[in-house]
Amino acid sequence: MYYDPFVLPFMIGLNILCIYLVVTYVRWIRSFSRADRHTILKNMISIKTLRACKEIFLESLVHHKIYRTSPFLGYMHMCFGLGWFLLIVVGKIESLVYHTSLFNPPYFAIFFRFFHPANEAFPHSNVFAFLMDLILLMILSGLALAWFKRLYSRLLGMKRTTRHRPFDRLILTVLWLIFPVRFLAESFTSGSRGGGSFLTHSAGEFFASFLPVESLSYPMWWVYSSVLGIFFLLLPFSRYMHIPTEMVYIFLKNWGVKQGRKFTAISKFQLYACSRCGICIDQCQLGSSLGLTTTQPVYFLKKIRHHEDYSQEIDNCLMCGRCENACPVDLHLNLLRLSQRKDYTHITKNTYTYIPAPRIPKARVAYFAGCMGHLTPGVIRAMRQLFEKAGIEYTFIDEQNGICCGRPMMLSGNYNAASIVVERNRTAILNSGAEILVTSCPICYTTFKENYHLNLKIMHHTEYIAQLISQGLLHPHASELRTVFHNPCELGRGNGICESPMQVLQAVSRPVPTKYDGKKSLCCGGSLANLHITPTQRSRLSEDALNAYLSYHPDVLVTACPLCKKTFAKNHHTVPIKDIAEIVAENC
Amino acid sequence: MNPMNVIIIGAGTAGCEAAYRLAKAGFTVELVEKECTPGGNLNNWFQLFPDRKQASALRQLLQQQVEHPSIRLHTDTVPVKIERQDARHYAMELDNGARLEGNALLVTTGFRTFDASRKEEYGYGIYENVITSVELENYFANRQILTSTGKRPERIGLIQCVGSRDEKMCNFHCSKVCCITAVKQAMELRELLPDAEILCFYMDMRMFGPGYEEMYREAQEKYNIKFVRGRLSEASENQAKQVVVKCEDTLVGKPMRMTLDLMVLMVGMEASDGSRWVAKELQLPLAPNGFIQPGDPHYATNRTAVEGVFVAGCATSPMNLTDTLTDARSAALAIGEFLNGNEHYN
Amino acid sequence: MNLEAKQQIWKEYQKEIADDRYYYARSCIRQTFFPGSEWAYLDILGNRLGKTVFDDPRHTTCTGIGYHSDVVPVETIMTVVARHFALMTEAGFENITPSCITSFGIYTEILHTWQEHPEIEEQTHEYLWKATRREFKKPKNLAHTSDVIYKFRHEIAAQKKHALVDVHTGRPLRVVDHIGCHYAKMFPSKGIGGAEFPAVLSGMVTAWGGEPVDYPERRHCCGFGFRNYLVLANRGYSIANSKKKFESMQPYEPDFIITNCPGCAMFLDKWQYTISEMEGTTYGKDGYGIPVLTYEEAAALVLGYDPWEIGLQMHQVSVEPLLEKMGIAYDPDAKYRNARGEDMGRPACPNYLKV
Amino acid sequence: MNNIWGFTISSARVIDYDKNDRSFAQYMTDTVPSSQLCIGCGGCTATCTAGALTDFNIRKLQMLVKRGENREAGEQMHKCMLCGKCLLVCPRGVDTRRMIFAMLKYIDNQKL
Repeated sequence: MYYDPFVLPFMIGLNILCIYLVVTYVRWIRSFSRADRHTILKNMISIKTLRACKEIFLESLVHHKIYRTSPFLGYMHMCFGLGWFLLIVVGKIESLVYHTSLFNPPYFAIFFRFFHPANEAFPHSNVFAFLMDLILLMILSGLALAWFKRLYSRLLGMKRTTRHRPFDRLILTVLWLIFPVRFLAESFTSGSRGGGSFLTHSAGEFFASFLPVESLSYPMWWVYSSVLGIFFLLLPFSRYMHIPTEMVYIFLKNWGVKQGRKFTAISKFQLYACSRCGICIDQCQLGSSLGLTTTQPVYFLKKIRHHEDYSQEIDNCLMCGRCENACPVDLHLNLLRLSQRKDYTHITKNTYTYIPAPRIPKARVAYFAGCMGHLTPGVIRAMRQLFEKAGIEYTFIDEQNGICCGRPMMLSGNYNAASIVVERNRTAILNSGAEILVTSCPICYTTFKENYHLNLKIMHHTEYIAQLISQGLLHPHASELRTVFHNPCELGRGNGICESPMQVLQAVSRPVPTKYDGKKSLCCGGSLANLHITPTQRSRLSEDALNAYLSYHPDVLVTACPLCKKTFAKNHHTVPIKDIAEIVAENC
Repeated sequence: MNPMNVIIIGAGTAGCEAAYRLAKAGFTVELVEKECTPGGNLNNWFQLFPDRKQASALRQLLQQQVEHPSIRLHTDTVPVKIERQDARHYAMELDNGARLEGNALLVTTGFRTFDASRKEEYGYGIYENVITSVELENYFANRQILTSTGKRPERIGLIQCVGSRDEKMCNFHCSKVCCITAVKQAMELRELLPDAEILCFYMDMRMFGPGYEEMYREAQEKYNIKFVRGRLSEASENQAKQVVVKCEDTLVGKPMRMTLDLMVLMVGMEASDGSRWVAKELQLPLAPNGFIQPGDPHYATNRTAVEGVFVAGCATSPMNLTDTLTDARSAALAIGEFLNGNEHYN
Repeated sequence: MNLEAKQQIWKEYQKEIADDRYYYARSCIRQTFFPGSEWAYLDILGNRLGKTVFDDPRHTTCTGIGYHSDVVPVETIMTVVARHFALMTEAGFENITPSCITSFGIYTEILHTWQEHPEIEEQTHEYLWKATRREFKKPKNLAHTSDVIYKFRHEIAAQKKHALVDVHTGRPLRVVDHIGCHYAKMFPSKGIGGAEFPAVLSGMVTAWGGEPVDYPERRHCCGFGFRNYLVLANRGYSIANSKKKFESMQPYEPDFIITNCPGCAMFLDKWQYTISEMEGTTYGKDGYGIPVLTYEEAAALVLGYDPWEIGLQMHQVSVEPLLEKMGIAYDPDAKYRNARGEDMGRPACPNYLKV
Repeated sequence: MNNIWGFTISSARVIDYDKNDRSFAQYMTDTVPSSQLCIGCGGCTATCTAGALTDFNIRKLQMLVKRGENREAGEQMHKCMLCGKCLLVCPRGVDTRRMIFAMLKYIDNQKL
């Protein structure tokens, strides 16, 4: 029997961790709603499980999403994730090949170099030794990068890194110790008994030349086991809880459990799945423009997890989705934030009964300008012209006494009240008998799609204009205007509409590519979701965003949202700010 | 000894008046104007408040004055470079190639009116029957007020504080003269359109000058101008091309909707492009509202932070004509003292 | 408070009051609710000050209550008032002194109307002639009876038995004065001290050793307001006015309220009971109310009249605490006995207001 | 107490600034300092979606709160749809929407 007392710290840590994790996850999953549990059972044995496995490989191990932020950063995370994983898997295979029994104890593979007498060869033992050394080298290189990142984060593509708690720094130290200690233990063993490959073997000989490796190797295995044990014991209370949680979350996500508007068990999974990598920090314009450094998702989630006061952070978010878009763990950061916003409106049977049921003329196409659209009459006029040019008969739903779509309320947590407004608007839209609903406002667009359950085609006007052009109903002529497109948060990131605006702009102008194209667009600062910052702060944020776009020297800055347009128009600039519909109408 | 020479940028009201006073005091003046004729914003005005005098009379007077033999008028040109050798020596290059030299510099670059199309919800440039107060003066000059559809307007609304006192336009200042301009224009409208309904939409009526409050009373009492205390929030256009406006009648406490045949936006004042250019060229500090900051708000209103560079009129802040003329004369006095070396205060 | 500045303002409003020979016009409300008050006035003027007052049994209401309630047309009230003038003329008097503030206001208003519109006066002559075959002359002098007392306040003070002073401590009594609205609010120059700082009552209080209290709602109406009281639907508004006054004066701990208007005296007195029944609130010390005196009653007490003789038992709010402060001896048993010494029975006791 | 009178004492209509509870106003000043900038121009109310259809008047309500007349605010606030148009038209830069949230929050806490 391969056994030595030094494996005890490792085994104790591992067993306690496993028990803790199983108990915790089972408890959370049990608190899922009946519907969610049903969904899980339905999807468990399906292709979705395979998809989840693939995602775990790509995200939890390879960390391929982080490569988007920076290849170095991606490599660093991959070294840890994939490296450690391979170390375990290859080590396990190695031990199996050697031992030929499937049921060797778990510590056997981990401490293989200790138990395996170096002179005893087995099939491919050299290959395994080489592989194990290579993997260890990979992890150590990642470790070096991580060290480097602590010192010079900017070089790894991060302007700011996460501020951690002292406890997290402790466990970070423990984590960082694991691999150097393993390296030393294996090297010392190799130095005294032989074995290992290019890395540990060479290092062993090197150490043997001036150290009493014979007497050092056994204590070093103790240290290695202890460090691992401590790490396992501390893990549930540290940010490294994300390692197991993320994997479970990926399964749950793939099996169809969704983050709703309430803070539920799936929210808890997300809370613990956040690795605090800090990639969201640089994305947040509240940080870059206003110097607010406590409201980014990494800190917000941290505060929730550690029961600190986060009342201000609940409100202080633009919900632009830039963080969510960049999050390597794919957490629903906006919804998590929303789940903390309380519903303050009191609903009675009289709530909003004052909203009249409007009589809407019937037509195949219905147009909804949105509240903000009425403050930008230029957009409405342009849409009217385009409808006319394309010969489309349409009905203007909110021409008179239009009401809010309800999304601003939802964004503030007031779902109950919003549902009444939604119902009223929905009736109006259905009464129009339309087959296509065109809206100028990306905010309305999102609600129509997500909350209205309308059985008709919902289009933002950029999509619609693109369709009219491709159908040959509009014939815009290309102009020489250099345009930069500001894709509104709700349109590009929120609904993935990135192609249509570009097609339209290419047809009427010469769009200038920017690093803010598509889903990487900035927030204009007008967001209704932020309930905290002052008008002055908003102005500053939008001024920064505007200047970022204007640095490409366009003739016109084009957007597709009345609110963005109004927000950008606050300051006097020589470059006009226009809606995409206006640009098309001018060039038709 | 050659007489001392003063360069004045901008031959508007302040520039012309200061030039004439300086010339009379024995200085020679180089007066630079970007337009073909002197007069500045006064050229756009038909009648003056509070006495309803023809603006042309004052304009002619100013134009006659600048024909003084000691004044050299350079029209249709703008400076491209200003060099300050020391406090008493300036050289200026004009875009027509001329080079002027002077011993003091007076900045009378005036103001520009707010670009009403920035206030998109009011629909200027989008709706046909939305005009600015400047355009209305033109209508008065032609003695004819018609809507875009060629009708005599039956209801006209004058909207105060367009581009002034508006955080949303980043203009926090009050343009001072728009209130009284609206009263004056409402009265002129009444004379041309005896049967029309004329309404002023205001946040505050600021009748600061002599005779202004009396004029306000007269507009209410004799001219039957209606005053609505409420700020316009948005406008839209109906099929008849009329403007449908929304405001709250705050004194009633209810939102109000109203159809106007013609809507006049009382555009406010902003620092002119010329002021901004000169300030940049000479590193003159600007006040938060974008106008040139005078040396001291009380006793050095015509000085700037740069010795030898003076400022007068609406380049420093919104002013009415009376104050502009007074300020110009005060500047002439200050420059005279500066050049003669007998300043009473620093 | 700068009293001197106040007196400067009063100075402008000094009216002429006849010296003697008054034609007395009784008040509907006063003679009903405070009959002893009018008796005291006549007695003080006739017996203490030696003046001639003619109390004419033939004169009637001025119809002011009806007039202010929009049920009596102005022509009617003018004719009724003209009849009073005619009676005065017939009796050989020229100075009219109504006891009622509303009558005083109406006389003033009518005389003023006639002055501005002689044709209306002419017409009234005609109406009166047609109705009663009487002719009238306008009074030479019109003064309210409180004006008369004010005029002789020092003479009364000279004869005083009791000063407006707490005999136990020597502290001047704090007195809240309440002037009827129609005394000077309509025609400020017809009241002593004008509408803003009428001095008619505070003058008496000062002269008799008391200390007038100036409190924020001093000039506020008692709330009677004719239609406001007479129409039940408006009565809540009527009482709210008195309540507002009580709340405002209470912190000054007044010893009593003095009024010159019969209506006010009645409402300030009776509403204290109503408010206590409705809300349980009382405004005087130890659950008592604040006594309300007419100026005649105050003058009579100063001159040493017996409290029950001048009808103080007719008040809702007990005056006994005041009497005790002023050191006026009274017979508690006599309170509910009539002039013939017979027991009148006792009123039911209020729930909250102590009596 | 039985009302045998047929009437009750009318409550005072006056804004009794001394007696009114001004803690709501103070809360609003503290949480949304820009609310102090209001000059009552009515732009918010004019553009208000809810105000067009009901007597909801945000200008008046916030003014009532500032004077300590909190009851009406409690009754009316829930008519707001939170659409944020008022924020876009305010010439003084009052953070109207945040002000409304602050009011809703306070009302919720105080059960007004």
